[in-house]
Amino acid sequence: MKTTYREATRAALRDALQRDDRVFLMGEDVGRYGGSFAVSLGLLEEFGPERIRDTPLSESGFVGAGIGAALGGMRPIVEIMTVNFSLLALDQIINNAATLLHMSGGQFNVPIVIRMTTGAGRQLGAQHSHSLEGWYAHIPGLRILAPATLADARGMLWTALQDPDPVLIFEHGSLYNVAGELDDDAGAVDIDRAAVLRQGDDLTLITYGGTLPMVLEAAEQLAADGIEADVIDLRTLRPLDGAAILASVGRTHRAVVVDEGWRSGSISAEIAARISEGAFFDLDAPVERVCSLEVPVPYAKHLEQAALPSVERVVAAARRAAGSS
Amino acid sequence: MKTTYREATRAALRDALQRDDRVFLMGEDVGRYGGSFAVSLGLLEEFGPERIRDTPLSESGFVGAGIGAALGGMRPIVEIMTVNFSLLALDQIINNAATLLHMSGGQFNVPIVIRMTTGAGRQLGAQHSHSLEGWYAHIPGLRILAPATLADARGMLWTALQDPDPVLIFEHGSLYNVAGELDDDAGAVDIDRAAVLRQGDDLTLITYGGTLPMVLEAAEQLAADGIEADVIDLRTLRPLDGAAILASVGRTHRAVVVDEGWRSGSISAEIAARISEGAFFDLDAPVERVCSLEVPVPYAKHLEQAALPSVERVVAAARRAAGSS
Amino acid sequence: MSSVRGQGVPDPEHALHLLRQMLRVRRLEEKCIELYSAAKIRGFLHVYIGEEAVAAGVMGALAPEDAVVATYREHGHALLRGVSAGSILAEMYGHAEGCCRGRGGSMHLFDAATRFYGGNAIVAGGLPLAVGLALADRMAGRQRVTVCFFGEGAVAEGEFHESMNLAALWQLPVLFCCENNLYAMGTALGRSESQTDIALKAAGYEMPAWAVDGMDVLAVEQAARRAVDGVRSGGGPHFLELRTYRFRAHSMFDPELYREKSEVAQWMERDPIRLLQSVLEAAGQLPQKQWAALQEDVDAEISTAVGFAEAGTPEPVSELARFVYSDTADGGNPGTDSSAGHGAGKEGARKEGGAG
Amino acid sequence: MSSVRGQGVPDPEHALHLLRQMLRVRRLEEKCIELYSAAKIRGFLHVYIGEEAVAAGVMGALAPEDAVVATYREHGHALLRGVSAGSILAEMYGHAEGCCRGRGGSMHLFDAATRFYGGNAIVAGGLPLAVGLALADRMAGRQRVTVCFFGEGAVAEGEFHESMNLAALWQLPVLFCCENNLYAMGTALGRSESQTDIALKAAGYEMPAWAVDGMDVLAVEQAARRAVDGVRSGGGPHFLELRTYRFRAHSMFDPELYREKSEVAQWMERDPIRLLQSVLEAAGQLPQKQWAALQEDVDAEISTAVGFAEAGTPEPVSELARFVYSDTADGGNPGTDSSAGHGAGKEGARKEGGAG
Ligand SMILES: Cc1ncc(C[n+]2csc(CCOP(=O)(O)OP(=O)(O)O)c2C)c(N)n1
Ligand SMILES: Cc1ncc(C[n+]2csc(CCOP(=O)(O)OP(=O)(O)O)c2C)c(N)n1
Ligand SMILES: [Mg+2]
Ligand SMILES: [Mg+2]
Repeated sequence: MKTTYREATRAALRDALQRDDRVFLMGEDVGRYGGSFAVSLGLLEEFGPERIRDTPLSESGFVGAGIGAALGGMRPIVEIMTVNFSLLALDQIINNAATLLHMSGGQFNVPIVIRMTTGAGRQLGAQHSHSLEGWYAHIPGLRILAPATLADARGMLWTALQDPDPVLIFEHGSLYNVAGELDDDAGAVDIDRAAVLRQGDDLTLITYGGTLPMVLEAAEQLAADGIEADVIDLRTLRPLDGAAILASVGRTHRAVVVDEGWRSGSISAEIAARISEGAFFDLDAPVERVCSLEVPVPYAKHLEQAALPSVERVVAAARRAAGSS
Repeated sequence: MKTTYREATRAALRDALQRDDRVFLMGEDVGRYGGSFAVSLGLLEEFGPERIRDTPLSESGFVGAGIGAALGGMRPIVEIMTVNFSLLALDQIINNAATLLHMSGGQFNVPIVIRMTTGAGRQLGAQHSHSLEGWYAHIPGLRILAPATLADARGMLWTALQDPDPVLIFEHGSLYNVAGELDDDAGAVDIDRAAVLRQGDDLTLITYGGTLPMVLEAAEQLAADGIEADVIDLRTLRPLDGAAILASVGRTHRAVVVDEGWRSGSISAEIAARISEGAFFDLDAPVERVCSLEVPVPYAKHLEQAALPSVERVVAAARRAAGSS
Repeated sequence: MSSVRGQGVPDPEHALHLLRQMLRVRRLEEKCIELYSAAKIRGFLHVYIGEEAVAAGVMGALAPEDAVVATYREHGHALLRGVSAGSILAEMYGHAEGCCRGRGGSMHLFDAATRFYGGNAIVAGGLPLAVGLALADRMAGRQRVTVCFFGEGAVAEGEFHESMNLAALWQLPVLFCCENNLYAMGTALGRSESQTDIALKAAGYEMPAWAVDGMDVLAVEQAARRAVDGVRSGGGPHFLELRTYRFRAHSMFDPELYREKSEVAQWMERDPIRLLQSVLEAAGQLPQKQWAALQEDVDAEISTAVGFAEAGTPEPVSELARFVYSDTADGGNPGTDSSAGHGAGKEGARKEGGAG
Repeated sequence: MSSVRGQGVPDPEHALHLLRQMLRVRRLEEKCIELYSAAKIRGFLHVYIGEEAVAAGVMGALAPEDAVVATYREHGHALLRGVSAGSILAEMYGHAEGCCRGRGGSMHLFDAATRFYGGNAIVAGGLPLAVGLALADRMAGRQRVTVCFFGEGAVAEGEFHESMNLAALWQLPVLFCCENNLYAMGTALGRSESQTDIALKAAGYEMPAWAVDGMDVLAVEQAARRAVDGVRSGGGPHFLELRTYRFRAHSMFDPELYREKSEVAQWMERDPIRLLQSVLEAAGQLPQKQWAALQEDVDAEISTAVGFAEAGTPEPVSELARFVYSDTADGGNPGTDSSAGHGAGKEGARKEGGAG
């Protein structure tokens, strides 16, 4: 069936709401407005205002309420419009959601799912365009997902809802309009393993989320020049599927990490460090990192694009890593 | 003169308040209570309640007010009691303080200094013991300082106040009682460069803040076994003094990073990645990382200590790196 | 209205029960201080001495199926909610027998069996949780009440405001109990709020709110009953401001520079325990022998608890990484690396959220 | 009290000025929509059509040394504060000639010369900044006023509450202007606040607060004058709730599913521009020729501005990393690596905070 990332996300929401009456969706403008990115359009009519719950502008309050509702036996899906706004809820996410199970000696787990839009590329400026999913991945107690494909947009939510612990799902804003084919019976997918979306022995390209399409295109261009790359879609940023990364790099001996986060302290640093730790004597070249420039994302298109990873930058890094630049 | 880290910090505050009447200190219980860690004890009596300003419990509000006061020409020093509470103010710190200068095209810089206590080791449990300074170092627009020595406790504040941009100073709670000698005329210090506190050619130990004393002790033990280490105190976590790190590792060919943050996505990952990038062919062993276990810091002493870096873990990692384990 | 200042004691037996509850808290707290001085307990320790009437009065109004959310000053709340003194003290000893297996400590007591959701060391951090617990009950059609305790210092936090508004807007079954002891650490209420009448402030959210003498356990209990009834019968959130005072320092590190000794002494005249005790005595309802027996009972309970804690064992370090994520079907912990195998997503690994 | 509904027009020349101000905003916004449709402007675009009387009335009450903090719906505030239409449009074109050199865009307009501190795309994110600007003035003994605009949606955010309390507690010279247009995106006020009387809510913080007809520019201006006088003369913070309505969609992506067309139509009857215009006409104070001339003037201004923006140049990509940190004495940017050399800490690199 032909669908879009937005529709696949909506289908996942509808499916979860139908299958489990403990599930509800809560956030700013998820109901009457239809979702700030139109993801939940139509769900209010189908499930009513209790389960498609519009909230006031109170990120800390309603995220905390979601945590409380999870403690109370519900399975809340809380939507935060944009990753930047999640900073207002960080106390609840880190000091409560990520921490309660351990502090309580295993008594209180928090089965909440928090979805939010992440990333740049739509000229929204510095207060709407950060890519903080890799940064969130630093926090123990959280699971961090970044669906990049239609199948994952459709399938990760249900699996996340089965997780007894807090799961954050980051949807890159540039993906919502991506169209493509999805199996008619597409359903839940695992959230434990990275996926190898393309295979090659010359080099490993590692990415996730919004930069996946760009990396696949770069892999095409490299192939045209005779450089065949493994492309790994991490899918889950915490816990990282280190085994998949090392299995590939052990074979290719060269790796490039592509990540829309700012370079310093990004998840690309963690991946590079793990590769060095786990495959030190296998590596033929330093791990290359293609990240965003370390600037608040600017509005002007040419500036914004210059700040973000691009096919050209990925190809150039891959050539350097492959020793053919 | 004999002093403590706490007294040195207080002396720095007093000095700044005396030298520049745009400087004021604001935060919860900095005045009548004397500071939750007694750092500002006595300053209220000396400078009065306008300049030693007790605030309500409103982290986002008073940090934002500090940013506004900085925009208005003041030089606020804002104290947040404990790093965990700073999560409540993260919107103001990231979406405003770190961002305004760039968004405004260079028109509005934010000369604020935000101080807070960080780190574990005092059995305060998961909501008072995080080490998030390395995590903050991911954010462009901020400068991140971690004074580890009496000289830096005394000297970094004034330099930070001269910085036209936001500076965050992280004081590790276990350091306040550290006593030692400080020059009578100790004053401002640079905040641009890491310091090499001990020299050796066999290996580079890299750390900052609360783990510095432990690393110095480990270096002693290693020296007794004939392993001589460079000890680098990073001092500033953003921008990182990459040159100092690479200069040392280029000579020693082996490195251990010690960091109280959680391992995945910690600043130790960034440092390991940079070393691999900058000294790939110089490295004789993978960069070792000694970090905190990825658990919310537990209360019980034996559990807490087991979660944190220790002299033993540093020594063991150093031996592995040096190939003599 | 029943009140310790009223004429006579409406129900002497019940009054005696409340007296015992308050005394249990008092003795537990005194023991905590002693144990802290002996370095058996570490970290931050906040005791509830002087405020016992609040927890005693409110807890008495709750049903077993209700939920409680408290703060870092919560030993008394935990105890009166039904958590044993032994498991509370063992927790502060950092022992495996503690209610959180040593991971929480004084500020983070939890107990699923009594629906005691903490213990929260972030001021105002518990309020949104309480709103959510109440939301879950509302959505599930349960007639349960969630009661949330917090200090008057929390009222300045944005999370207080967001929680009040959500609870009132959605008419959720939550009872907010503000323990107004006039100070947040060293900050007097008047230095933290432009409007110091907290019940009035709460009423501004369109919820029933009133202030109660928090030193008068009968008054507290009556007010709590009324409020809990209102909440349980669908009246939406209610708010109690409980005017009380902390007799001791904020924590073990507080030199108390911010208040006069005379002020403390004045409030101690209204010690909630002595207040009720003297009324009972005046009414001839508390013979010296009975009072002595009560004290003995409570002392015995506390010293048994200390024995229990002393005899406890450290949680094995091998268990340290457990409970970062829920135990999975195969007993493994997902850890942070895929190699450790995360079992979540498997139907078998599924667990109910919380104890709800 | 002057009002467009009152008898006659107290000062026709001034009324004409206000009419012009509102029209300037209207035409600028209409142009923005047109340019957005032509893809000259991108990102999120929020126009102020219908709400012009608010900015026009309040800005008229300010002195040049005062400060303004606004939201992402701030083109009108910037324009009426004195930022040229050309530099506003050039900003939205992403050009170097824009007031933020293309880095800010529609939601992030800033201007040091007029003390216009943004443009803030975090709802309620500007309130603490305004409190701080006012605090700086108070500490420096300056008689300046900081005015802070925000929507009624912001009232639910914790930052609103913390800011109100700080301003009132410390009696700071700030004027809060709540633009109550009844909706926050698609969320009607009644679905976001348990207490929908916002002025009443503000009064709860113990500051003078009143509601004003935000479609009546004369009423707005008069109220703003009174409030600004109160603030400037040391009366502490003041609060205005300006009751208005947004005629257009929230942003360019809004299908407006949440309100009836008839509701919009009804409010459009009270279009602030036509309201003043018709009163002036009825009083014989606005001959058709004058109205035509005024419109021509404004059209000319806007089309000159478009020309300016069109003729602008992209900020060079080589400048992209500039302004992450302040330029240092040697013109270098500190970047993130020590190799780039951070000049801060050198006395010579010191810069005044903001434009203050
Ligand atoms: C968000 C946050 N900020 C600051 C602190 C430090 N702190 C702990 S208790 C306290 C005072 C709280 O006072 P109040 O709410 O009145 O409760 P009380 O201690 O009087 O019971 C403060 C400031 C904290 N724990 N959390
Ligand atoms: C903290 C935060 N949450 C959510 C948003 C998304 N958002 C942008 S505008 C808006 C509605 C704000 O409504 P209101 O404050 O009434 O202002 P208006 O748009 O009506 O002028 C929302 C929800 C945001 N920008 N910031
Ligand atoms: Mg208090
Ligand atoms: Mg609005």
